[in-house]
Order: sequence, then structure tokens, then C-alpha cells
Amino acid sequence: MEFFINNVWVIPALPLWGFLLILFGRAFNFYQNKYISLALTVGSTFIGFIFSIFILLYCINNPETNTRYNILWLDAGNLKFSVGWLVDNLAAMMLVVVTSISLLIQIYSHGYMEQDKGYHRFFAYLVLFNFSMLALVLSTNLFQTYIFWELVGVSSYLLIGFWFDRPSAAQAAKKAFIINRIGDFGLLVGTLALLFYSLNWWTSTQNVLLEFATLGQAGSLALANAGPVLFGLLAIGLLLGPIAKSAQIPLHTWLADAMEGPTPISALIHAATMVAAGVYLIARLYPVFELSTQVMTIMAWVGAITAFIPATIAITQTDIKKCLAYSTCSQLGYMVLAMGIGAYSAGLFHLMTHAYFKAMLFLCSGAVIHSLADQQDMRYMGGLRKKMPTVAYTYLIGTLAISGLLLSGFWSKEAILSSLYTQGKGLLLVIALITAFMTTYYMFRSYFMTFEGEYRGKAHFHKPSKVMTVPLIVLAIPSAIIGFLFSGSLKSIGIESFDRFVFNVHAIHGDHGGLFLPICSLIIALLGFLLAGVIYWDKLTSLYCSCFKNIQKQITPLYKLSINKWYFDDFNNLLIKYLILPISEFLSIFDKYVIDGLVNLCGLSTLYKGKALSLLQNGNVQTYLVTALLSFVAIIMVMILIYIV
Amino acid sequence: MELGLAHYLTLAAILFCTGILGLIISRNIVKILISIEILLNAVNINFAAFANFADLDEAKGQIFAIFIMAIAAAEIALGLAILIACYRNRHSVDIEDYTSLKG
Amino acid sequence: MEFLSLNILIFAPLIVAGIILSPLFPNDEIIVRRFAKGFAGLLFIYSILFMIFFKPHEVGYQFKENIKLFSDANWIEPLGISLSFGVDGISIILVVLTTFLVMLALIASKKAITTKHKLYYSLILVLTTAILGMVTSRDLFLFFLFWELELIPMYFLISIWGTGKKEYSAMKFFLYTFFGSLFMLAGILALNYFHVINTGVSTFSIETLTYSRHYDIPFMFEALIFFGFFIAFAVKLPIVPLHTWLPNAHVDAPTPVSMLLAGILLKMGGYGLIRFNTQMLPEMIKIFAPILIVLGVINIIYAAFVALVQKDLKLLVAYSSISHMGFVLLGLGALNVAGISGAMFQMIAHGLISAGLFLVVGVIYLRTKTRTFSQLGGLGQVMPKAFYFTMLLALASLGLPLLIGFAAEVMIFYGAFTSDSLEGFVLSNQVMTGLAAISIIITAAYLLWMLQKVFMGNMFEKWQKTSDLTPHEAIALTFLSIPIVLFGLYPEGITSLFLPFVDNLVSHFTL
Amino acid sequence: MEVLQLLFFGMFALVIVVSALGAVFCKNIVHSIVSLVITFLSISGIFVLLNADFLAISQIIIYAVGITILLVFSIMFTTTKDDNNLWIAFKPRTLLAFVVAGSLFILLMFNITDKFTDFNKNPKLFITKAPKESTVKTLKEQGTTPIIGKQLLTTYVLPFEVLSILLLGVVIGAAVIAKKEEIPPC
Repeated sequence: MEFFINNVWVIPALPLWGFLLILFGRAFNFYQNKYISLALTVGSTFIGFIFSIFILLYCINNPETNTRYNILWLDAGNLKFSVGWLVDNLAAMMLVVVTSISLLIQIYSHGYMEQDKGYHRFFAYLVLFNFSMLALVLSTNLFQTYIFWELVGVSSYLLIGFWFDRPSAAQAAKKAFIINRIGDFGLLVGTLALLFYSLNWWTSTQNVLLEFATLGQAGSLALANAGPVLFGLLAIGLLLGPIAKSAQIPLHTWLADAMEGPTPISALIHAATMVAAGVYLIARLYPVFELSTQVMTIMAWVGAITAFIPATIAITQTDIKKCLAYSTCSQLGYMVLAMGIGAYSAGLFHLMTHAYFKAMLFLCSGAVIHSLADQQDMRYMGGLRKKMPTVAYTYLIGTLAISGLLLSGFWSKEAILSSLYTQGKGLLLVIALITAFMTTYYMFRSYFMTFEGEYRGKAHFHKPSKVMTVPLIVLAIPSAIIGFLFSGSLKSIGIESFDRFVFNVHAIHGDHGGLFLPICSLIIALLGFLLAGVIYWDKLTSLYCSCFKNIQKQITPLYKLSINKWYFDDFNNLLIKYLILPISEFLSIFDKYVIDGLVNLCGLSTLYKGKALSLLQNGNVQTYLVTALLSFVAIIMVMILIYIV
Repeated sequence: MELGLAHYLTLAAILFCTGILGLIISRNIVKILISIEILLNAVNINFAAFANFADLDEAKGQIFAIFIMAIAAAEIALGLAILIACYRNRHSVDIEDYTSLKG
Repeated sequence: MEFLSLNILIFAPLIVAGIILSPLFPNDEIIVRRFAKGFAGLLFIYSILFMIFFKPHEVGYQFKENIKLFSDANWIEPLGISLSFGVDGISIILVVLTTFLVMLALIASKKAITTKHKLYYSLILVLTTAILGMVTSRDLFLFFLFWELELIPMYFLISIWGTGKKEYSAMKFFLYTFFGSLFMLAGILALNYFHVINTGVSTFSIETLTYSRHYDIPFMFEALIFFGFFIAFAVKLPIVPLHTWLPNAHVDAPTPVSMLLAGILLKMGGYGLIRFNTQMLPEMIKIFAPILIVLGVINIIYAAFVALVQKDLKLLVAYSSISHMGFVLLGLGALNVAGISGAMFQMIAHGLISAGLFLVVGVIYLRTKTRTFSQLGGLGQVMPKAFYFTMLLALASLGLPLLIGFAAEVMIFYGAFTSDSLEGFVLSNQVMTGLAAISIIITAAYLLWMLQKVFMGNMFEKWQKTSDLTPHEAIALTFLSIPIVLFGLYPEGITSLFLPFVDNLVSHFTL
Repeated sequence: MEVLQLLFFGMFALVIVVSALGAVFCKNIVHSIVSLVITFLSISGIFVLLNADFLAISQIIIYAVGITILLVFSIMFTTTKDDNNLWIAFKPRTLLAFVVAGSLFILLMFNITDKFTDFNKNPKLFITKAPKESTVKTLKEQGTTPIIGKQLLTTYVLPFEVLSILLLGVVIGAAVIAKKEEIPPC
């Protein structure tokens, strides 16, 4: 077991090697066979997965694990940045989540991308992402996190823009990267500020700058040096990173557009791993955020709003992937909300469960889309349960899980809700419950529209291959049981609750609010299910006609708000169109006509002076002669005058 | 009143200034050449005068005057050749027509 | 070690230029190009040897040379001018960068240059001599001489082989740099003058004027000297608002010349700022650091915004150059080890990246005969290799971690943020750095926009037959990519060369 | 004797000045050439007064005959009827020419009349020196020709020879320049 802990660097190193091998192999055309790329990718991830499992087991057995190793990477003056690896319970959990989901999605991708001419490129990007994500998880310090934070960003950029010949994909990739850069900007400035306000302490006592293990002390020093206001700004800067990466409002718009990428990517990066990295970073930076209650409150409200608004948008989406994307956004909001109110373990727990079931949901949608020849609109689906039962039932499991109907989502969501309840955050609790209701509604809506009723599309249907369905089944298992597994009910057989598990990383206990809340949330979820069923399930639609027909007209404004995504995109476009670009245009014109104009004016004025003087040059030799002689006489005269005086 | 160096020099000065005047105000190119000859002659008078009053033993001034005469002959020959060549192109001896030097 | 002679390194290109230009040399394009290329390769290997035998921990010049032409006396003995050369921490790396980029520019010249081959290759080699002489001279006067010498081949390279308003651009470049260098000449002469009146000895030696200056120059004059140098380097770097020659020169210069212009010549501004303004006049730089930082931030943000709306591919890259050179100023203004090392690193990084970007622009222009964004699009489908290389370069340019641009930006941001060089100024270092950091968003925006417009999206029918990179171009880009990735992963490889120098430099003005 | 010299000088000088002005200001080019010839001849008289008999003869041969003939030929080649009307130019430069000529004359007169010596700190600029006895004797018997001849073939032999090369060059050059251009073969 020690072996795996000590050689944890293998986990990110293998994908890196995989990436390089595919890159050079393809660049010099050493091989054509698709299976070599696949084997390099899957093999590296599989070994990583084995390592991760052993590391997780080790961590479960030794809850105090905190192994660190640092290599000095950049050294200039008092700047000493290191990279390395840190294994503790949190990292172990993330490692397992990332490697297991990656592994399954890579296998699935083989089926999904087999016909694509960019197969090798796809897998190269995929291992690159794997490398970055795993290194991000293993980061020992904030600086390293920043490095891999950007690298996962760029992998995401590459994969969203995988089909770069589609204008919409190119646009979406660019948008994702730029919005993430806004977060990176905040993270960078926040990091620098944190470092600056505690610089003497770092340089005098620590070998590794910005190490997570000692971030708490540095944070309190920074608070003392900077004062609460500046410290708050600093923490908001740091928070900006997770806000962008985890698609929190107002930087969430890129996530829905990111669905332009291949569906396995949506599952892996934009649902399960990378977007959750924001929450992971919040967890890592928890000692800093904790110091400022205002920032925690801001975090909680950002989370709550993000849980709510995307949920309302998801209600009206007809694109199955967009619907899932907004659902992801909303669930990430849940996690940030949990973090913001101090429910540390609940947030991370939800991260883990969500990763599994959301990845599975996306893969299911991918299977559907693939089978229907790239049809993504749910209005042209329906009745697919009979044609692909495996996909339908796994999708149902995912739906139940995310709705909090007894499967894994129930446990994690319940943990968040009960924290809200015990801390007496009434308004936030109400928002969370409404969101839970909406979550159930739109998830079942998508399920019913896709799998129940009659087939409404025209596309020719072909069955998904085994490569694609097997990962679904495998993923369904953790989606169903992982919540229960770590809920603390199995303490007797040696599996501690998740709460206990992450306690060693950051000592905050989860709250338990008794039986009232679980029942309440179950009822709400059932209500959502019923509403969805009434409207969209053919077996219940008889009720719909009598009760709800008139309602639709009355809520038109709300409907419009929802279908237009609360006008966030339009607002951004306006901002760019009427603020950023005019500034740029103005500066560009200023540059061209004022600055360069002045320069050219200097040149022109010289030219015109020359022109004026050249009037003397009339071509007549005698004029030149008389000028010369006149000057000669004048000089002599002056000399005489000087002699006289 | 004794006839001295100054008289000759004055004569040469008058001649020189006349030459300059002619050089600048003439329009006919031939006349410009004539003015140049006048200038050179003024110089020759000076040389001869100095030779006579200061250095009659070696008469260096006269030798230089001879050189100047030779060069003047060369100059006028070339100048007139050039004039003829130019005239062939422009059909004019008016200096106002030759303004290729205009900037 | 005996075989390593800077004289050979510096003057061999000049001699080879003479050989190529001589009427005896065959006037055949292929022979001329291969000969020049082969020579540039040898020169690069030779310069690498210098780097290998360079002892980074010794402060001061190494491989010293002092050419004595006719007797034992220096070159112009009465004025104390000598033909002396040497390399130290900051010049060795620029020497290698120069030979490297000259080699690549010659490789990239195959398709870009179609006329007057002999003259072209010899001019490039003369330019090499000028640049190498500039970075290695240990004499101010010699530095100035090479500084001016560099203008002549550059003028002809732009005005003969350029496109568009090439004469205008070449003249603008020439006059602008010349304008700046006049101020530098005044500064050089003033330094010499004060040395003469204080010690009675006339000297232009950089070492003497830097380390053995035990007298005080009156404040006004020292400030004027500082600004004399500063204006010269500000034009070269370039600093807004003295930058307008750069877009013109870049757009109209042929591709290999653009590579050299962006890759090396802009670095001479940064080199000068470190060598003269910082090393020679430490008192002044402490006083005027706020100007450096403010101008740096203006450079970064302003040029980035301007780049955002450019409609011409090459103009965009040119403005991105200006923006990136702002980081050099910001790092220098920080006046600490991290900042100055970062500035130095940024010069190397930008030299490699911008050379690559200009090469790619040239590659596209060669095939499509246009650089307007509205005419381009979707080229990634027909030129995948070019697309990947451009992507790598663009990502490196926007400071992606583990590529070379990132280490530079991190050092500069860190240095500027933790510095206190703006003490007593209206805005603190932290605010200025924060402002500069906005550029990481804008830079990403315009570079990715460029990628999207040129390579992604729908393709025009007319580009269907566009061919991908030729082996020459691919080799040049691969060569460029190697250090970009290598030193991105392992920045110590470069920083270790100049860190002792920078340590020493900083220790002088913190005392 | 002195009075006679003075008388001759006055006469020649008057003729020179008047005819030189005539050469410059005559409207008809042929008139000005005639006037010029008179100038040249008078100048040779001045040379005689200056003990320069060789020069006087040369003056007549080269100027009054050779150059005049050249000028007349060139007029024949070039001048048409219209050109006969080319007189002086009435341009700003005409005015300036008078200013220049006048001020130049004043300057020269300053110099000649020793007014300059005050600020020249060199009181005797033009030292007049009496010739040796032998020279006077030679002059009386043979004129200046032996002196000049000896000098030219000893001290000034190199310029003398160079001059001959120059004249050769001029002969060829003038011929080449003035000859009609051949129509180049197509």
C-alpha cells in the first residue's frame, strides 16, 4: 500500500506519456491503428484507477494520511514556486472519482467516436485532460493548482472546439476559455494578494510557497495585515476562479454552449470532473474563505442563485444536452451553497455523487443522440425505452438519483438541506427546496419526453453498441449506491461516513436535522415527479388537460424569461458590443489617427518645410549663384563687423 | 600721383564685379560665357599686377596667368561644346529654359 | 575553451556576407540559400558551445576580447574607445536566441524571398553581426556603432523585399530608431564627459562606467542621461506612444524579417534598459520606476485593446507584440529579482513565440495572398499542421502554464505585485499589477478570436486547395516549438543563466 | 614717363570698364562680342604697362582671337533671330546681382585701399618689392619671355605637362560632346 502512496506521481505521469506518445506517433505517422491510441489512453487511465483505488483504501484505513512531496520549479529571488503531489483523503476521493469516470468514458468514447476522422486527436486531447485534471487534484499548493487549473481549461477549450469546422463549436470553445480566463484573472490576483500579505511569513518559515497545508495560518496573517475589506476582496478574487470554472452565476453562460463538444466530453469535463474542480478548490481554500464571514455569505448566495436560475432555465430547454447542462449548473450551485454555509463535507459529498450520476446521464443522452444520428431535440424523440431499454433504465436511475428519490442524490442533497435547516438559513433553504422541486420536474420531463410515449422523430434508429452500454451499466452502480455507502449507515462493516472521511482534511462536522427534512424533500421530489408526469407522461396526461391548460398562457412572461436563459447571453453580448468593442475601436482609431497621425504630422511638417525651401530651388543656376555669393558677402561682412567690434 | 598696385587692383575689382553682374543677370548662355571670360581676365590683371610689383624676378604671377589662359581656353571650348549639345536638345539659348535642376 | 572566440562569432557572418556578395560566388538561389543556411546552423552550434562553457555563477563578462588593430593600443586610444567584446548572464542568452532565430529565419526564407537572393542573404548576415555585436560589446561607443549598423540592413530588407507601403514603413522604422538613438548618443557622450572631468581619463568602457564610477553626476544631468537612453530603448521596445513604427514595419516586412524584427530587435530595447538604465544608473531607475510601471501597464492594456479589433492578421500579431513587451517594462519597474528575471524571461519567450506567430502569418499569406480576417476562415481543415502549431504558439503567447510564456508572466506578476518600487506614488504596485493582469483576459480574447477566425468555422470554397506546411516551414516551426515547450516545463534552464547577474544587479540598488 | 604711364593706364582702364559693361549690357549678342574683343585688347595694353609683354601677346592670341572666334562660331550654330532679343533678366535676382556686385566691390575696395589693415593686424599686406638689377636688365633686353620660359620648363614643368594633357582631353571631349548624335541602330 505504501508503494502506491509513494508513487502517486505515476497517476498523472502516465496520461502525460500517453499524450506524448500519441502526439509523436501521429505527428510522424508511426501508426494508423485506432486501437493503439485507445490502448494508450485507456491503459494509462486504468493503471491510474488501480493506483487510486489502493490509495483510497489506504486512506480509509489511515484517515490521517497527508503525504506531500515538492519539487522546486521556479526560483528567482524570493520567488520559489514548487510543484509536487499531496495525498490526503480529499485527493484520494477525487482521484477515484476522476479516474473511474474517465476510464468508463474513454471506453464509451471509442464507441462514440469510432467513425470520426479526428479519432486520434480526440484521444490525445482526452489524455491531456486526464493529465491536467489528475495533476490538479494532486496539487500541493495554490500555485500548482493555478497551473493545472489553466491546463484543464485549455483541454476543455480543445475538446469543446473539437469539431472546429462548426462555427458554433468554435464560438463556444472561445467563449468557454475567455470566461474561464476571467476566473483565472481573479484567482491570479487573489493568489498574489494572499501571498503578498503574508510574504514575510512564507519566505522566512516555509519552503513551499502557498502550500495548502499551511494556508490557514497564512490566511489569518493576511487578514491581520490587509484588514477585513482588502481581505474580503482578496477572497472574492480567489472565489472568482471557482465561480468561472464551476459555472456559477454570472459566469455560467459558457457551460451550456460547451455542449457543442462531443457528448463524452460533456459527460467527463462539463459534468463530472472539471467543473467540479471549482468546488474542489473551494474545499482546498476553505481555511482562507472561513476567515471572512462576508465572503462565505456571498459564496452561499452565489450558490443559491446558481442553483435556482439554471433550474428555471432547464425547465424549458428542449435540447437534451442543454437541459442536462443547466442541471449541472444548478447542482454545482448546490455544492457552492453548501460550501458557503459551512457544510463542507456535504458539498464534497454532493460533488462525488453528482459526478457519477451526471456523467451517466450525459452518457445516456450521448447514446440516444448517437443512435438517432445526432438528433438532440427532445421534441423529436420519445418512446425510446422499448428500443434501448438499457439506456432508458440507466437514465431513470440517474434521474431518480439527481431528484433525490432515495438513490445516491438523496443522501448528499439531504446533507445539504439539513445543514441549511440546522443553521437556520430559512431563505436559502426555501430556494434550495424550490430548486429541488424544479430539478425533479425537469429531469422527469426529459426522461418522459425521451423515453416514454410515441417516437416523434424521423431519424433512422440504430442500436448503441456494447462499448457504449456497458459503461452505462457500470456507472449506474455507483450512481445508485454510493450515497448510501458513505452515508454512515454502514459504520458497522467498517465504512465510515463521508463526513468522517473528509474530517481529517478540514475539521468541520456535518449537521443532521432529524427526520423532518428528508421526508419533506422526498415529498417535494414526488410533487415534481407528479407534475412532470402529468404534463409529459402519456399515462397521466389525461389530468393535464383538465388542470393545466390555462396556466400556460398566464405564465408566458416567465416562460420567455426561462427560454431566453434570463437574457444573460444577450447581456454579455451587449456588454461586448457596446462597451468593450467600442473602447477597442476608439483606441484603435486613436492609435491610427492621433498617435500615428502626430508622428506622420512631424514627417509631413518636415516635408512641407522642405517644399517651402525648395521654392528657392527654381532650377536657375544663376539664382543659386547669387544666393551663394550673397551668403559669402554676408559672412565676410559679419566677420568684418566682429573684427571691428 | 604714382601709378601703384592699388590702381590695377581697383581696375580688376571693377572688371570682376562687372563679370559677376553679367554672370547673374544675363539670359543668353553665350553671354554668361562671355561674363566668365571677363571674370578670368580680371583675375589675370591681378596676377600680372602682383607679379610686376612684388615678384618680377621670378614672375610667378605671369606663369599662373598663362595657366589661367590655357584653362580659360579649355573651358570656353568645352562650354561651347556643351552649349551646342544642349541647344540641339532644347533649341534655345535662353537660360530660363534650362531648369532641370528644379527641386 | 581556446576555440571559443567572440571575434569569430561576431565577425564571421560579416565575412560570409562578403563572400556571398562577391561576384565570384555563384548567383544560384539554391546554392546561396543552402550556404547561408548551413553557415547559420554552424553559427548556432558555435553559440551553443558558448552557452555550455559559460560559467553562470561568475558575475561580470566572460570570453573577453579586445581587438587591437595595428598596435598594442586600443582601437581609438585617445578617446578610450576599444573594440572589446564579452558576454555575461543577460547577453549569452540573447546571443543564442539571435543565432537560433537567424537560422530559422533563413530556413523560412525559401518561399518568402523570390528576388535578389545574394543581397538578401548577405544583408541578413550583416544584420546578425550587428545584433551580436550589440549584445556583446563592452564599450558604449561600440554598442552605439552596432546599434546604428543594424538599421542599414533592416532598412533595405524591408524596403526591397517587403509588401505594401514598404518604402514608407522602412523609412519610418529607420527615422524613428534614428531619432531615438540620437538621444542615446547624447547620453553616451554625457557619461563620457562626466568621466573625463572627474577622472581625467576618457573612456567608453561599460564596465568602468558601471562599476568604477565613484563620483556623482549632478542629478539633473543624470536624469537627462537616463531619459536619453530611455527614449532610444522606448522606441525600440516599443513603448506606447512611440510604437507606431512597429505595426507598419511588421506588416510590410517579409516574413523572415518580421521574425527577426519581433524576435530579436525588439529585445534590444529591453536589453538596453537592463544594461544601461538599470545597471549603469541604479539611482535613477529607483526614482523613475513609477514611470516604467505606468508605461508598462499602459502598453499592456492599450495594445491588447487595440489588438482586439484589428482586421489584419499581421497587425493583430504586431499589437500583441507591443502588449507583451509591456510586461518587460512592468517587470523591470518592479526592481526586484523576480521582476527583472521575469522581464528577461519574457524577452526570450516573446522572441520565440512572436517569431513563430509571424512565421505562421507568413505561411498563410503565402498561400492565400490575404491577411484580412474576413477573407480567412476554416483553414484548419486544409492546413491541420499549421493549425496545431498556431494553436501552440497562441496558447504559449497567452501564457498557458507549462509553455514558455507562463513562467515569464508569473515572475513578472509576482515581482511587480510584491515590489514596493511605487512607494509614495498615487497607485500602489498591487493596483498596477492588478490592472496589468486584466490583459490575461484580453490577450486570450484576441488570440483565440484570431484562431477562430483563421482556422475554425466555415471555410471559403476558394481555399479548398490550400496546401499544408512544407517541410521547411514545418521544420522551422518544430524548432521553435521545442524551446517553447522545453523551457516552459523547465524554466530553470534559462533563468539559471542570468539569475546570478540579476541578483548582483538588484543587490546594487537595494543597498 | 610716369605721367605717360598714368595717362595710358587711365585710357586703357576707361576703355576696359566701358567695353566690359558694354559686353554685359549690350542687347545684341554680336555687339557684346565686339565689345568683349575691345576689352581683351585693352587688357593686353594693361599687361604691357605691367611689364608682361608675353602675357600681352598671349592675351591677344588666345582671347582676342581664339576665344572670340569660338564664340562667334557658337553664335552661328545656336542663335536664331528670336534669341537676339535675349537681354538681361528682370527677376529678383537681377536686383540681388547689383547688391552682390556692389557690396563685393566695396569689400574689395576696403581691402585695396588699406582701410582693412586696421582690423587685419597685418599692416603691410601688399609688400611691393623692387626687382634685382639682373632682372631689370633682362627685362630691358629681352622682355619677360626668358623668365617665364625658364620657370615653365624647370619649376612648373609638371603643371605645364598636365596642362597639355588637359588641352588634349578638351579637344577630344569637345569634339565628342558637340558632334551630332548618331541614330542608334535599332
